[in-house]
Amino acid sequence: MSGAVQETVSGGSAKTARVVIYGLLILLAAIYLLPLYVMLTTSLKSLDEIRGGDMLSLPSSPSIAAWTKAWGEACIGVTCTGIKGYFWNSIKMVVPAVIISTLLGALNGYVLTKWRFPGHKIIFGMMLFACFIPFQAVLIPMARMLGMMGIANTTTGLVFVHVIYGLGFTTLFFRNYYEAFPDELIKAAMMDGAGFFRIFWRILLPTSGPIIVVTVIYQFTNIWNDFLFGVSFSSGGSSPMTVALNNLVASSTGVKEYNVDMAAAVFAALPTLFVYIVAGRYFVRGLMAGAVKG
Amino acid sequence: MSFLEIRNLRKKIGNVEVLKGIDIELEKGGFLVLVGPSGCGKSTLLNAIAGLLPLTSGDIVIDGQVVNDLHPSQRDIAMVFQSYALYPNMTVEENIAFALEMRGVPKDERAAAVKVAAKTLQIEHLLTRRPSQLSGGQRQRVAMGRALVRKPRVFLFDEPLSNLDAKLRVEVRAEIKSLHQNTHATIVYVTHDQIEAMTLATKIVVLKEGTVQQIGTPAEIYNLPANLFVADFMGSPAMNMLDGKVVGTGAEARISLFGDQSITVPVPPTVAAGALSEGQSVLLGLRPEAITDTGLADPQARSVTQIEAPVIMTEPTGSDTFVTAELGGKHFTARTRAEVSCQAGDTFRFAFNLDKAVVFDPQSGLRL
Amino acid sequence: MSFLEIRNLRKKIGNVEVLKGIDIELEKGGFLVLVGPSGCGKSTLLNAIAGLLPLTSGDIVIDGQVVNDLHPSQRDIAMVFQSYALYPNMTVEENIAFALEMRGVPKDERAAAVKVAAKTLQIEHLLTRRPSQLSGGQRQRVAMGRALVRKPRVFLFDEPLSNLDAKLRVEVRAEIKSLHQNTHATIVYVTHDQIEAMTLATKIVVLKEGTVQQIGTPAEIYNLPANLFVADFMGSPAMNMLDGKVVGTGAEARISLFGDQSITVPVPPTVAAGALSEGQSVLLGLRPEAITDTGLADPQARSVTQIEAPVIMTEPTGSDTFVTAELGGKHFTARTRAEVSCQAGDTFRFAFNLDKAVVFDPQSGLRL
Amino acid sequence: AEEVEVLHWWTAGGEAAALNVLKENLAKEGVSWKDMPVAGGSGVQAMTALRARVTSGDPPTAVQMLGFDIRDWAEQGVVGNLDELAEKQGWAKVIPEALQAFSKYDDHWIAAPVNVHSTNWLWLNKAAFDKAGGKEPANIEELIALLDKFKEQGLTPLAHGGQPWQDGTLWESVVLSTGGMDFYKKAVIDLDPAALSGDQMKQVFDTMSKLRTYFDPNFSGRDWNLSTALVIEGKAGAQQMGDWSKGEWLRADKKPGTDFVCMRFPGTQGNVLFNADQFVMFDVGEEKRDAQMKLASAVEDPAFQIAFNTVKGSVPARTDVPGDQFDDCGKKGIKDVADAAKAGTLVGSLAHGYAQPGAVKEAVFDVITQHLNGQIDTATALKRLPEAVAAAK
Amino acid sequence: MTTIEPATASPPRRNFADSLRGWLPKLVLAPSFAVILLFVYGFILWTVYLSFTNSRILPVYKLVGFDAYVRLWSQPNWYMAMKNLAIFGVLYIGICISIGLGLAILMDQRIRAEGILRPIFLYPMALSFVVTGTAWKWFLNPGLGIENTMHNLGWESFKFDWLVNPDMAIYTVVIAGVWQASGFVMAMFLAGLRGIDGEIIKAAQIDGAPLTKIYRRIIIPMLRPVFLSAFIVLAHMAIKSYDLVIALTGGGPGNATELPSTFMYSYTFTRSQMAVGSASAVMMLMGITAIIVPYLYSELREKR
Ligand SMILES: Nc1ncnc2c1ncn2[C@@H]1O[C@H](COP(=O)(O)OP(=O)(O)OP(=O)(O)O)[C@@H](O)[C@H]1O
Ligand SMILES: Nc1ncnc2c1ncn2[C@@H]1O[C@H](COP(=O)(O)OP(=O)(O)OP(=O)(O)O)[C@@H](O)[C@H]1O
Ligand SMILES: [Mg+2]
Ligand SMILES: [Mg+2]
Repeated sequence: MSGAVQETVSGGSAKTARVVIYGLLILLAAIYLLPLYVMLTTSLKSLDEIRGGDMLSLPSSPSIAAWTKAWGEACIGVTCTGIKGYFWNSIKMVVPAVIISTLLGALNGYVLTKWRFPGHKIIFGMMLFACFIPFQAVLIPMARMLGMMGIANTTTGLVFVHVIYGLGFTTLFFRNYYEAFPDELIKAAMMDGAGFFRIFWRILLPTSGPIIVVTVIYQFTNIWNDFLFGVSFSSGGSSPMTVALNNLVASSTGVKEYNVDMAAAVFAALPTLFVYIVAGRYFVRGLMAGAVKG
Repeated sequence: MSFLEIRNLRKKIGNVEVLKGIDIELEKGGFLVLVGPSGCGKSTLLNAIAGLLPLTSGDIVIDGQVVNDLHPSQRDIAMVFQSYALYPNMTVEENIAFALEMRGVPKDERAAAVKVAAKTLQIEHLLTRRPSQLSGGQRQRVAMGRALVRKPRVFLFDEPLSNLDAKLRVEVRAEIKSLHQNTHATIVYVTHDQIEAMTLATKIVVLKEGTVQQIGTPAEIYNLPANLFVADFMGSPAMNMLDGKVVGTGAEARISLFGDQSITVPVPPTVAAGALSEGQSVLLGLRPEAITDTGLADPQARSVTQIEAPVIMTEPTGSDTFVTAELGGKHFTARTRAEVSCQAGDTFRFAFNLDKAVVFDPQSGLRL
Repeated sequence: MSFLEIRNLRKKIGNVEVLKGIDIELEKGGFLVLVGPSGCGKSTLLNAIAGLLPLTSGDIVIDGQVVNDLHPSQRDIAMVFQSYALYPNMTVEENIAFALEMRGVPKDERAAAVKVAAKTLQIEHLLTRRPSQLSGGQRQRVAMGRALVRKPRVFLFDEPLSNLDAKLRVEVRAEIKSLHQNTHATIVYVTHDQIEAMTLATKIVVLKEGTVQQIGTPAEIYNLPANLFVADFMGSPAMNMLDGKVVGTGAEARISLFGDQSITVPVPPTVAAGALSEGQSVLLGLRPEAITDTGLADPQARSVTQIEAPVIMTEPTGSDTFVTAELGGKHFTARTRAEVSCQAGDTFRFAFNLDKAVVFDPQSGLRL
Repeated sequence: AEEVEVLHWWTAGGEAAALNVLKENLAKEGVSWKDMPVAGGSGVQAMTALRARVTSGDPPTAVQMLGFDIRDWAEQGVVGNLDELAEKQGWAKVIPEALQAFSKYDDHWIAAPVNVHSTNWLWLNKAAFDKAGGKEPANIEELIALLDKFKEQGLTPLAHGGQPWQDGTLWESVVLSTGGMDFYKKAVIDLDPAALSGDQMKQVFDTMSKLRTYFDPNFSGRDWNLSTALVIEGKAGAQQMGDWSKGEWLRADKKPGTDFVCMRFPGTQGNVLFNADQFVMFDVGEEKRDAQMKLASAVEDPAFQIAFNTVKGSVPARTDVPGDQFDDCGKKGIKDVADAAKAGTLVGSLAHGYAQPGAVKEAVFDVITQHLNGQIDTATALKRLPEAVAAAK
Repeated sequence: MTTIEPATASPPRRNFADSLRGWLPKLVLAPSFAVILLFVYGFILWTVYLSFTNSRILPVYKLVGFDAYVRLWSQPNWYMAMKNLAIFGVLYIGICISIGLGLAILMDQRIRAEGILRPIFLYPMALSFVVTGTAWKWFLNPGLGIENTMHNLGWESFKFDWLVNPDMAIYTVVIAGVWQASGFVMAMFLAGLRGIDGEIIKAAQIDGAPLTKIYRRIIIPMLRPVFLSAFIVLAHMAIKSYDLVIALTGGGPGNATELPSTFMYSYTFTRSQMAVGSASAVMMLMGITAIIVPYLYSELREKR
């Protein structure tokens, strides 16, 4: 990957230009980081310091007391075991939902590009449009369907919901990626005697790395951060992280323990932050490879 | 009896008839080359043979068996693609063995077969690499290995050399040729490079817009093109087409060229007896190598006419020099020896060797 | 005095020295072709001339002015790229006029200049289209128009024909040639197609891994290659290299070939006097067209030796037939007339024309 | 084992701790407690979650709910029946009529009330109050005078959090104070268009505008407890808020009478706008009914009522619970409620869903908040109020 | 792009295995499609149906005609929501695209620290507003945030009270929204920039275009498809924005930051006016359709 604008023979103003560019970028980066900074420093401050002090100041005597409390001791409802249980709830929900929706998206993309049949465009268009439905509008009928299927208030139900409403995106990503995948490879594999699934498993999937990364990042963050489905289709101890966080942070009574709230928020943010930081470079690459039409 | 037979094959894609009734026969061990301009339907025909496209009508027969309804994997055909279509995620060895694996061949047999194919193609040292780590020529060989290992009834090649540079193309071409000679495989080969077609084929099929223009041996196609399209398509630089008029009749008939009564040449031996009538307009087709400097004129040629003409441009290629000259307002190109030195503006004396000249009807475009 | 001068140019990219001290001079109106295998640094050199890459050391001088520190736009150079690099969002007209617009040329002058360029290139009817609506050849012409309209001091071309098919390539090549002849532009042109190099250049530079192998006219490069690399690189099929040994000394020296004492040929006229010593191992380089069937042997050649050899393979191309034969365990390729009919296994009598043979030292690879 | 699942929005702090008492009481009876806390916006999310649960055919055992929401849900025919238990424990006698109107539907008990809150309270910082003369204001004019004095002290005179329900809470107190109980009933309960757009209502809105000038600039969107904190810390003089506000004072170790003053909103003594948290029992089927009954019984257990309400600041839903464990404010609350219940001036609070169904409540809020935030003037508010109410009915 | 059709798609004589082979791709797609059909389109139809009933707290299925729509269009809140959506949508999309493009261009200048900067600009996308909402509320709160900080630093006259000012509150929603999405837009543009043929830029340099002109005249026009993708992504996020508003302002002060999404949620779930909520959902869907369908159409048509 090289920049669009290459190095050339340049005049004297180039140095100043670079200083300006770096200056701008660093300034913007600082602004973008502020909320995270505030969350982190606040979580390390004592309550008194938070009330009395400046939001932007560094903690005078950093303490991780709020962190341990958020993780293991804070009360959510009548149970005071912190958010750790909910953290695992989220993991149990996110992992299967991401895997299933990614896999289905890949299969759909595969069919829609390599095994086209009349009407494939309409089907794809309809699946894509599904990405845009406002989720608030589906809560009630969804609850009904989940009840009818007997998976209401279960992690399975949540996984199911997330898979459905992620399908449009995953299909879109994989379709755009596979669109550029040479048909000849499929033909070759067909002639070699590989069937539908074997072509998929042996040829397409192993070469889908970049788009799998994009899809997984996208799905992971969306599902992890979801609150609406979580609050509607789960209950109590099986709620995902965001619901617990909301219960902790948005509770209307009692002393606001901002440091604990922030520590809990940081915990809730950690997995997605981790995913973005680790896989960020592949994200742009993956976008190049398919998600964005360039 | 022919081994591969294509009978009145038609293929519509959408509303467009891409193949308009193709009839081809190829004997066992034959090397059929399909040529034609881009978009004429070569790949479509090949895909139809492979079973990758359903036919609209017609039959494909291999070894007496109608294979129309067989799945590609059951036709016992191997194909080498222009892009080679190597599986990027597999090593060379896995690539070659894949088809066998799909057929359930046991592991050790597969390994042995791969070894044999790799040896034939001299790619034994590459077996553990991935396609991305190979050069163009090496990829080409792996693609061939993948086809070879299956010992199919028919090999299909879709422009397998077009991604290689000139030098490598010559080498790999020779390899394919010797492969064919050694294995006596039946091959259908698509290209739009005439040299490739000429050197490899036992039989050439020239396609244009989904119809067969001519089927014949390379020499037939090159020396006796059935029509203007074939004449123009095969050979580079293209065949010179000289405006001519028939003067005289019967054995005394000659053809006057360049609209100039004083330049006349005998009727070439390729023209069917009685095909010409006096006063008829014709196109006299003459390949550049049949127009030379006088020093190179074939001493064994039966009819050589020498004509002087002003030179427009010279293109020395090292081995030869192509000289473009003008007569009667029309350009023609001659291939002279490299040593010949003439320059734009000079008047040069050309030797026209008419042994191989062909004559076309300008209206119908057919050879007379 | 030379118009474009490159003096001891070096360029490091990362840790790799891509250009290792290049010295080239080109006179005004000259047509310099850079050839060399892929990755040898041709594009890098061209980019350096254009100012698209900063130099590591050395100078680039145009018309007496050192331009090292000038921005590309101030060097008064135009460049045509392999991909044509047309601006996809602009019409053909806007594409051609863009450089003038950047220079602040008034609108009506721009329009006039575009018209002239478009007329020269016969693309007047395309002016309102966008690049995506053009064929390959048309795009190529627009790219040339974009360069032409600026009337730059130097034109740079980076493999401008490699995206075209064979037929179109021949046509556009001729256009570039006549353009050069008409405008007397100074051109630097990159290709790895030898035919292109031979037909277009007034001067060829052969590069290999960032060093100049030989600079000379097309004829010099083709006929008197400086070393084995150049000999092998230029010409297709490649030059035959025959193992030889010098027998005798002085005026009586001959070269015995194929390790066979009985086959000896005279020392070719290309060899410098006294360059050979008795018993020395040499490589005798002979182009395929210098080995022919006896019927074609150049009657004006001074030294022709006839040798019989068994045929390994024949490749009829229509215009000629390439015959590969074997002697002393080594293969050589001859170019015979298309009519000659011989087959693998036959023994055939070849005429070796030694006028143009060259002799190399197998150790150093240099021509003697 | 038996299990109850309780949907509530007491997710943190003392309330959750108080619920723990309930949980433990139930545990003693062998009923385990499955918690379903949903915080945020006074149960907004909770109602969404409940809807999903009910629609999916798997309602929780009990749901914390307010006023007309209870009726709405009862109308859907998804709630259970507590008649047997209520009969046995004699709820009808100990629970105020006004509350029963919501705890019963179609003459059947469907909900177990936990407490009675009242909203027309004013909370004063004692130090600032003393400095300002220490005389409890008897009407709006005196309140304004007091606020002016606070202002002179450099305090934020009135600590208010700009959320629709808080705006509504303030508004209903002003309505009650301005026009008395008759006007409140006419305007808020009967939704008489004339009352909603008449002169008295104009006075109410003018008062609101006036009070707005005593807010600090940061009031928008602030949670009520943060406003309370301002009064506790002495940064503000007064807060109009329901009695749950007391919980904040107590948690800050402040004593009624010494550190703070609790009084009815000026001009509303004798009237109580109530708001009762109730556990609505949903129809969960026979197997779970027994546990459900145990839960309802535990809720009405006087010991729990005392334990919970002393923490929460509210008064017990049962009138027969002794008040001696309560502090002065609590005792005053218990007495006020009892008196009002007798006098018929125990009326539902609009802001908390005991006067009108949600749709009307929100429609009124719309007008109040927009007016309070200066988006519309008083004339527009008067015009829009009956319109909005009519549209929402 | 050519299409591969399985050879078995049309021939008349087929055995079971062959016909299975022909159906397999459709079978694989079928579950996904069926699920989408039911859970998206079925639900859309259901919502449309509900909008013609007088459902309040829970769905009822008795049709009453256009009543809900009449009520919807007589709500001042709804007009406010529409007006806010217009302001928010235009600014949010416009600023996100400007900043995203600007960042991408800056990042494309062979920046050494790209690996560090990229995640910094991207991370807001990774966080939900449930997580960052509190921090943002603080920032924008005059008493706690920027204004307070500036006052502490000695800039007493600094005033930033948009969050509590009904006329300006919607702009704070824009600020937070831009913060969240602009990094993602940057990534899209960066991917687009990286996909541009380097030779075109070289050609422009030789043609004498200064860097600014290269961007303005050549590169940015070439990014047109990215603009379109970014627009679609942002437009749908703008229409669906919910967390953002709830976390930041809860729709207030007053109803100053009401958006159709919050409107719909509150009418459906808190105000027990499910029919009106459904009607507003239908309106939103129509809005989305108006944007997406032409895009889908052109997107899917151009391939051929
Ligand atoms: N899927 C398709 N839909 C519509 N037309 C098609 C399709 N595939 C091929 N065609 C058309 O069929 C014709 C023949 O295509 P084909 O690929 O066989 O040409 P070709 O001879 O192989 O050309 P080339 O030398 O460029 O590879 C072309 O005109 C092409 O436009
Ligand atoms: N940006 C770069 N970073 C590292 N190496 C580079 C870079 N650009 C070019 N090179 C190396 O420099 C050498 C010369 O490259 P160049 O593009 O000049 O070759 P070329 O002769 O034009 O080849 P081709 O015929 O394939 O175009 C190659 O070995 C290449 O790998
Ligand atoms: Mg093809
Ligand atoms: Mg190059």
